[in-house]
Amino acid sequence: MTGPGLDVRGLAVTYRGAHGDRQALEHLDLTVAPGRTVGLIGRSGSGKTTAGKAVLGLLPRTATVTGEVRFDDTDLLTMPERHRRRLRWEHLALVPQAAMSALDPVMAVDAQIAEVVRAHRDVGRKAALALAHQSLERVGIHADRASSYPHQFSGGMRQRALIAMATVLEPSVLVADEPTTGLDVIVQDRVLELLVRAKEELGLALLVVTHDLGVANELCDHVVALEHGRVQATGTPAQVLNRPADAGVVVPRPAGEAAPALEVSGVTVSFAGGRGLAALRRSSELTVLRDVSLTVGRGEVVGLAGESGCGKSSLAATLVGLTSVDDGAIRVAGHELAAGDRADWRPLRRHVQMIFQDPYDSLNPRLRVRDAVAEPLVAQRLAADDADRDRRVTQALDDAGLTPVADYLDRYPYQLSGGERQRVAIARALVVEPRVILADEPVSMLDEHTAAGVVRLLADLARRLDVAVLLVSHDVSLLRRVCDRVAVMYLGRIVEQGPARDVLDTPRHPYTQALVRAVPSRVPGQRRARVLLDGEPPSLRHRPTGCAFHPRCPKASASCAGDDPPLTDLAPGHGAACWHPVAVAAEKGGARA
Amino acid sequence: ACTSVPVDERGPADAPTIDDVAGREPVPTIQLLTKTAANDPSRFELSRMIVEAWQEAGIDAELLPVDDAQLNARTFTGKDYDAFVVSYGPTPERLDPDNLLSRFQSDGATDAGSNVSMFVDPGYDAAYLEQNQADDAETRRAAVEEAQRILYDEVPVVPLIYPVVGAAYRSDRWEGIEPAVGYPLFNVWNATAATPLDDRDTLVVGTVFDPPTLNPVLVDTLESQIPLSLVYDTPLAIDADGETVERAAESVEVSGSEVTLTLRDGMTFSDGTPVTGADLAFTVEYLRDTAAPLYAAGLSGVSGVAADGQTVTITLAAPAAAFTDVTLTQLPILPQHVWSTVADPTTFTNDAPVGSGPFVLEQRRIGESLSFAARTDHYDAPAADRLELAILGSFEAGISALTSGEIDLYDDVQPATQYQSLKEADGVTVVETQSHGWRGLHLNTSRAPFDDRAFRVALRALVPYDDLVDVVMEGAAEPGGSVIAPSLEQWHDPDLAPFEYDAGAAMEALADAGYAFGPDGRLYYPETGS
Amino acid sequence: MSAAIATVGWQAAQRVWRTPGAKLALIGFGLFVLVALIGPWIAPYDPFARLQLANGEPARSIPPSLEHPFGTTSYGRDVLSQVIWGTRRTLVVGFVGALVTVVIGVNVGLVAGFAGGRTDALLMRITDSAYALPFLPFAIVLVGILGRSDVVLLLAIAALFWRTTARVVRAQVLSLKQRPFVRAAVVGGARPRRVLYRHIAPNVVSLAMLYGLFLVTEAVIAEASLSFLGLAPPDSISWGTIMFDAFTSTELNTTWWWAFFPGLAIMLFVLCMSLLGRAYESAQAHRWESRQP
Amino acid sequence: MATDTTPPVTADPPAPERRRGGRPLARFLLSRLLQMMVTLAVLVPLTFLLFRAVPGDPAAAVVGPDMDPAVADQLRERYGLDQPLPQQFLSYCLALLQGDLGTSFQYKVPVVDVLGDRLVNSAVLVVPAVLLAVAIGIGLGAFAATSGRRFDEGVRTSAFVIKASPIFWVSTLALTLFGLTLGWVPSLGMFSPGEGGDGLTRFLSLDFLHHLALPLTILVLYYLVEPTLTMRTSMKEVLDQEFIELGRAQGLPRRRIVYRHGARNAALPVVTLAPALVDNIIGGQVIVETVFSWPGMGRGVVEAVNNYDYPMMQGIFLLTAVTVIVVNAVIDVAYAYLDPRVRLA
Ligand SMILES: Nc1ncnc2c1ncn2[C@@H]1O[C@H](COP(=O)(O)OP(=O)(O)OP(=O)(O)O)[C@@H](O)[C@H]1O
Ligand SMILES: Nc1ncnc2c1ncn2[C@@H]1O[C@H](COP(=O)(O)OP(=O)(O)OP(=O)(O)O)[C@@H](O)[C@H]1O
Ligand SMILES: [Mg+2]
Ligand SMILES: [Mg+2]
Ligand code: NI
Repeated sequence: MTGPGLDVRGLAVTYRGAHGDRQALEHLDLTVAPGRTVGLIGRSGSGKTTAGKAVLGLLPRTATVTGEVRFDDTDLLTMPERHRRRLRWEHLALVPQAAMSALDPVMAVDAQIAEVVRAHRDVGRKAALALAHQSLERVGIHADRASSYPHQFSGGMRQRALIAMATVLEPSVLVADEPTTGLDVIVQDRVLELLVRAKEELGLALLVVTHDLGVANELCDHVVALEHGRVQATGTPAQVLNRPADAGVVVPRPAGEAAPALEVSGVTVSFAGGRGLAALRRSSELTVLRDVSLTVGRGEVVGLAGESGCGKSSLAATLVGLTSVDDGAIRVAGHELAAGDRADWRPLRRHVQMIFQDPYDSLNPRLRVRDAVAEPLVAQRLAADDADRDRRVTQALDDAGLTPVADYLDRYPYQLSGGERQRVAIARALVVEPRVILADEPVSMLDEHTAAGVVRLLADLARRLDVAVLLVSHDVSLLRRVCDRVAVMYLGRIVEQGPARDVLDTPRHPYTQALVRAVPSRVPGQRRARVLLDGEPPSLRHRPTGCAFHPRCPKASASCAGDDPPLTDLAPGHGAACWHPVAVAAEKGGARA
Repeated sequence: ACTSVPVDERGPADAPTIDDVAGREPVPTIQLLTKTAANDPSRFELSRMIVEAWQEAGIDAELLPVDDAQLNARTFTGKDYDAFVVSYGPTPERLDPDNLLSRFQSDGATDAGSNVSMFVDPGYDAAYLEQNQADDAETRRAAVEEAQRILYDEVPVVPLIYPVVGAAYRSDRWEGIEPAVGYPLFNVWNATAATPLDDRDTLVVGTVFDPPTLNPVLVDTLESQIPLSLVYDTPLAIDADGETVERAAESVEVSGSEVTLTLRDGMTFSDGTPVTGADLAFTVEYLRDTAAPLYAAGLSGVSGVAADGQTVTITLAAPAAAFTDVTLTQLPILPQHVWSTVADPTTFTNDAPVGSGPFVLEQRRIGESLSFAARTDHYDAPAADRLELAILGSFEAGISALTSGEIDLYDDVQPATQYQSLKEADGVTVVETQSHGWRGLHLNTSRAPFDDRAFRVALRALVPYDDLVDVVMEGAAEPGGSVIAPSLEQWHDPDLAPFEYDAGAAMEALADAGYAFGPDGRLYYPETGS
Repeated sequence: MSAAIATVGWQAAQRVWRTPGAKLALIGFGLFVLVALIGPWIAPYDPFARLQLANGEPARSIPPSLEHPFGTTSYGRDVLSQVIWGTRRTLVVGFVGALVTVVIGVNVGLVAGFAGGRTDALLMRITDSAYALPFLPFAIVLVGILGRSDVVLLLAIAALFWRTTARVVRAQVLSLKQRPFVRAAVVGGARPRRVLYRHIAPNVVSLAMLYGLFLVTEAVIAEASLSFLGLAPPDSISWGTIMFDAFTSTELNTTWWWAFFPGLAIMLFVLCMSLLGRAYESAQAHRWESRQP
Repeated sequence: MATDTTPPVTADPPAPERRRGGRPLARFLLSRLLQMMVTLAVLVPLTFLLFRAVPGDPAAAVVGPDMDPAVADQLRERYGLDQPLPQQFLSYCLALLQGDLGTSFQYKVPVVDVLGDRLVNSAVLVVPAVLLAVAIGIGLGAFAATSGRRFDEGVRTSAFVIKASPIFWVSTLALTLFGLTLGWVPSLGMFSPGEGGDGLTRFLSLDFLHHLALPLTILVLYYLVEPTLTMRTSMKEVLDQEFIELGRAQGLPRRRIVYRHGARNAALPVVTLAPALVDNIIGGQVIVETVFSWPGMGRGVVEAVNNYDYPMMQGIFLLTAVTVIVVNAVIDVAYAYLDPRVRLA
């Protein structure tokens, strides 16, 4: 079953605004044939969404659209809105960008889908609901969950519900705007699979908007790259997506056992859960870290990976004393902190520093760069005098690569770019000359080039200043590039740990394997086998018994539900906590295929 | 162009002055207490004007407006004041001179006593006692004149103005309504006499005063008496001209300290029980013994009561002229069979009062209304079928309600000028009566400089009476004089002339007493030792 | 912290001035303040003087004219002079009330939000209770018990109005506490007091100023309402007391101007303040929080 | 290998809670009730202290030119204000538990007897005013948010002007104009004298409606502002949200998108406004009742103050607070019911 395709010619969009007009899109040409997928890629603000919406005629009244959008030999742009409205969803459907807010929060999901059905087809309530359920079933949401409200769904389920909603009337053209942004890689993988299946089953002409080059690479037959509303390149993924200018590979640390700067053993952390009265009950406590042990040597970069919510940030916060420890011990630069020891972290502050995920928000908006960086020195009274303080601030900024330093000293954060801000944050961490730096997703909010620079800087500092760095990230390729060793977390436990290459190239834990494999490949032409783990990422509140991963584990046996496997060394320095570790030889072959 | 009211011609023309103040004390600043402008705008205005005049004359004075409760606490129950402006309303009991005269007896000159001016004068006490116990009218009148003359001369109090009070009713709907002394329109006489000119059956009376209770044991304000007087008969009553007349009693006989009353025959309470002398006798003792705030004082002199059929003999410890005219004209006759079973009269709400009066209470809705049904079997049966007392939110609401015809009669003791706008209203008749109440200045004779009669005389002469009448009262008042208002012709001493502003006389009085203004412009006490 | 307020205040005024539509409100506000300051010198008459016409008649109930732009009262007083004199008291109550309230509210909010735990729970229960007390009955009763004075009025305002500021500030502090830059300050070794007053409080100042602006109008209306109900301190003059006099005069239907102009003054003042508040809010919105370089 | 084949997409976590309005709602109610108790527990001693720390003197209001000072002591004794404070507090609490708010100094009857009627009188004015205001406000706000710039600006400006106009000013002028000058409406009270009648049916009479018209109109106008502005803002926000846009993309008719999806979501914040509006609502009520001589609680408190009727003040105060607390709790629960995110959380 194949419908007509979409043909866009010379599409241009201008937004009228209070501060003058803004041309968001200049002359876009593209053709999406039935059964084919075209990708629109580009940085944030480059006009991708604008293009997608223009195609469906969904732009606000302040937008002036010119050009042609031909569907089934008619120009959608010159068509009266009345007619266009009838075409929408029946023939042209959309999976919008923000899955979290694209569903009406006060209406059950199946009812929302049924509503669309009834707006276009003359069917009864019952029939519409049946159609909705059928469509939800297709994306793996069963009837018993179909009448839930959106907030009862996880992000992945909502995204799937939106796909169900978009395909319920079996349209000819589907525009998917950032269908996987904000989703965990493993979930993303599943959603991508769904899209591909829907395209094939329904013979859709699929227009995918994304900024993720990996996604574009895997999904698309044809790619259009936008930059400031202009078409920058167009062609097959292989033609457009040249391998990204990688950060290059960081110089590996010379082999040999590093003296440990940070040692964590058996740390367990829990939060009081719930709100109000519930918070008073012990049973509602949420254990976010269980028996975590980890070592970071001087000059070593250790990566910490795991899906969202597994406890990476919690561990980092614990290691800088922002969270108190229930059990276990932490040893930093020779200082020991035992469990329950809410003791003074203050003497340790000069040894451990942290860099936060969000560069836009980790600097006090009211402090100038000079004051922000000097803050730890002042707070801890570390500087001998003002001159000493200024010297050390300048040195730290210089180390962080903000040169010429004088240009930056008197700026406020709002006068800095994201990368510059993150460098200020790094300078602030460096200024006390710490032994350990914890970097919690330091680059996840930065664009690729800036991110590469920041990461290279961190690794470089580790080598040069002999600082121990714990780098938290969910970006496997980033970890592969800069880390000496990598630890993988799942639901608050470290499930695999070892040299970066070993862990990432020859994972022994099925979860690590899934995590590594789920990352879309950015090598043009490379088609990766999908992972497609069962189920949803579990929540801490409903932690499965035994091996927490077993409900999703393809290799799980009955025994997995019984005991939690300990972390055991499978190779020198490479341990995994699994009853059925992945065999090494087979894996090697699989990964390279 | 507009100008402020000139206070010229008032300058201390021949004020006594000195250059050397050695051996003298300055007269301290005089504080004049009054109500706030919010509580009582015209009283506040009067006070302000007086203080301005005093200041003009060189006497250091300041105005201190305070709340009701504070004013009462500092004056009536505390005596902690220099001078304050009082307002004695034209209540029925003041139709008898005893009420006002009793307030200046020496034995009341204590902190909590009733002698607000702390006035001590044995001659006055004698005169008061004489009028109080006199058993013939002539002697009493002479004693009353003597008492008011002493107050006029000794100046413990300065009646400033006798207001003309207003009231109004819908004369296009009702006839038979006649102005009376006391509350000019809303009284039991008009309540029964009012006759509709059309087919309406309810006389609607507006009032801002929500009668707090209908329990005579608890009633503590004179205003609450009025609804009570509709439901309960009194043995005697004060008629429209201020004369005491028989009401439930057929006759009254006073001989020395013995008062004999004979009640009408055939009267019944609203529950059908006949009214007997026993009920009256019971009432006298009951209200005395339960210390009913409004009646206990008047009944305290009763030493014995005896009833025989319809005849009741009340024995007083000492003769009291006011007993018949004040106490017996207010006393509600209570049914013994009802009240003797009331366990605690202080918590009894008396929701359905049983009385022998011309009306029965039909319904009471606090803050909204009281409605009464006429009793056709009463000896003074009302002409209308019903009477409704509508509680209004504010005085001005009543004015507009009368204009629009929502109420028929409005009688809220206020200066006549307040009823000005009604004069143009169709179908409304405005009644103006000279009040026997007054507004005056109490001076605390127990503290300097008010302990000096000369100073009090001077202050009195420095009050701009004409301005008070013309500007503040807009002409609706007479300048003050005796504590017994001229409208009470049978008691007022016509020889006591109205006061006049007279700066010269004031300065003379001060000079004679040795007061003098120093070079700093302040007034100084006479030299000590002289 | 006062330096922070001063700078923030000055910068705010500058930005507000540049905000379109705020100029008029700022000018109006300036005028009101000016009148409050120099009122006694510019009022054409003594507000309490009973005026006379040339012929010696009292100048009662004269409609607005050149001579008396706001007319005269039934006692023959010049309404314009009264309104001018009333400005001072109204504004003083407004600003002092707002200041006291903001100081209380901000500190309660800061402490509750920052300390958390029991302190927070206790303070928030108190705040909830304050929400259960409607202002007007509370103030009426308080004035009834403690007497009619400005201090009692300010007490009533301070006793209740802090609740909103406290809640908003607490919410802000709670979110600031979780913001990376505050956590970074903790990691940087700042002690709690330093974190609170150097990192959190300054970021609350502009919010507090905004609430301060709105509180001024609330305090002004509160004062006027109580005065209108006859609960003003004796012998005081404010826009509310003028209207009370007018309302109780029984002559309102013939002297509408008596109540009209003081009410208009309140309305214009409140309007100016709310417009300023809005301008300040929008001028503030993207200032510090701007995410764009 | 298992992971390389496409598995059936199955096994979502089980539905967490399918019984609607089941345990979560009950738990919510319970915790809300507890919270209410805590607030009350703070309030009661506070009220007591407020009134007893500065003991009221019923005598002061009565003794004066018209009454003998000797009565004062008698009265003080009668109201038992001579007992020690803790003992007074105990008897106060015990009495409270029995619904006894003391005896009014002024009316000499239990305060509750007076307040019952007054509460009803206030309710017949305020409840319709609030309901109308919320209903109209939601409609107007939604309409302003979705209609042209000019209408929107008009609504917003009017709202600001009304908000800035003190209600006592507006009511006074309106009373003067419509009541006194034009005579269209009665100027006072709830009933024409002589009308009234009995029971709740009296509130259905034409006479009552005639009296209700002006105060109700003013209150509605006054109460209208916040719901309108909130609804307008909230509607604009909601209309910017993705699901509205998606509705458009789905080809749903505009009216359906705006009203069924938009307004339903936007109205939720209006419901939560209630606690913040208490001041507004009660303040307006006090003033309007005073201006229009409406015999409700608002005028009651002013009168009680003027008559130094402390038990009455205290009663009104407490009753108002309790009403507010209960209404807020009810609204919370209603909100929880309306919003599935709270109900099923
Ligand atoms: N309604 C609008 N009015 C004015 N300008 C707009 C509007 N919507 C988008 N823009 C501007 O148009 C440009 C393109 O926006 P668009 O949303 O298409 O970007 P995008 O490529 O989808 O970015 P992102 O990856 O962040 O979603 C941006 O500069 C944006 O600020
Ligand atoms: N203060 C807190 N109170 C209660 N629960 C918390 C708190 N902070 C975090 N959690 C919970 O702890 C778990 C781990 O959170 P954490 O932020 O450490 O995850 P993460 O691995 O950093 O995830 P992400 O990749 O999304 O940043 C989550 O389920 C989170 O909801
Ligand atoms: Mg986009
Ligand atoms: Mg994290
Ligand atoms: Ni396998």
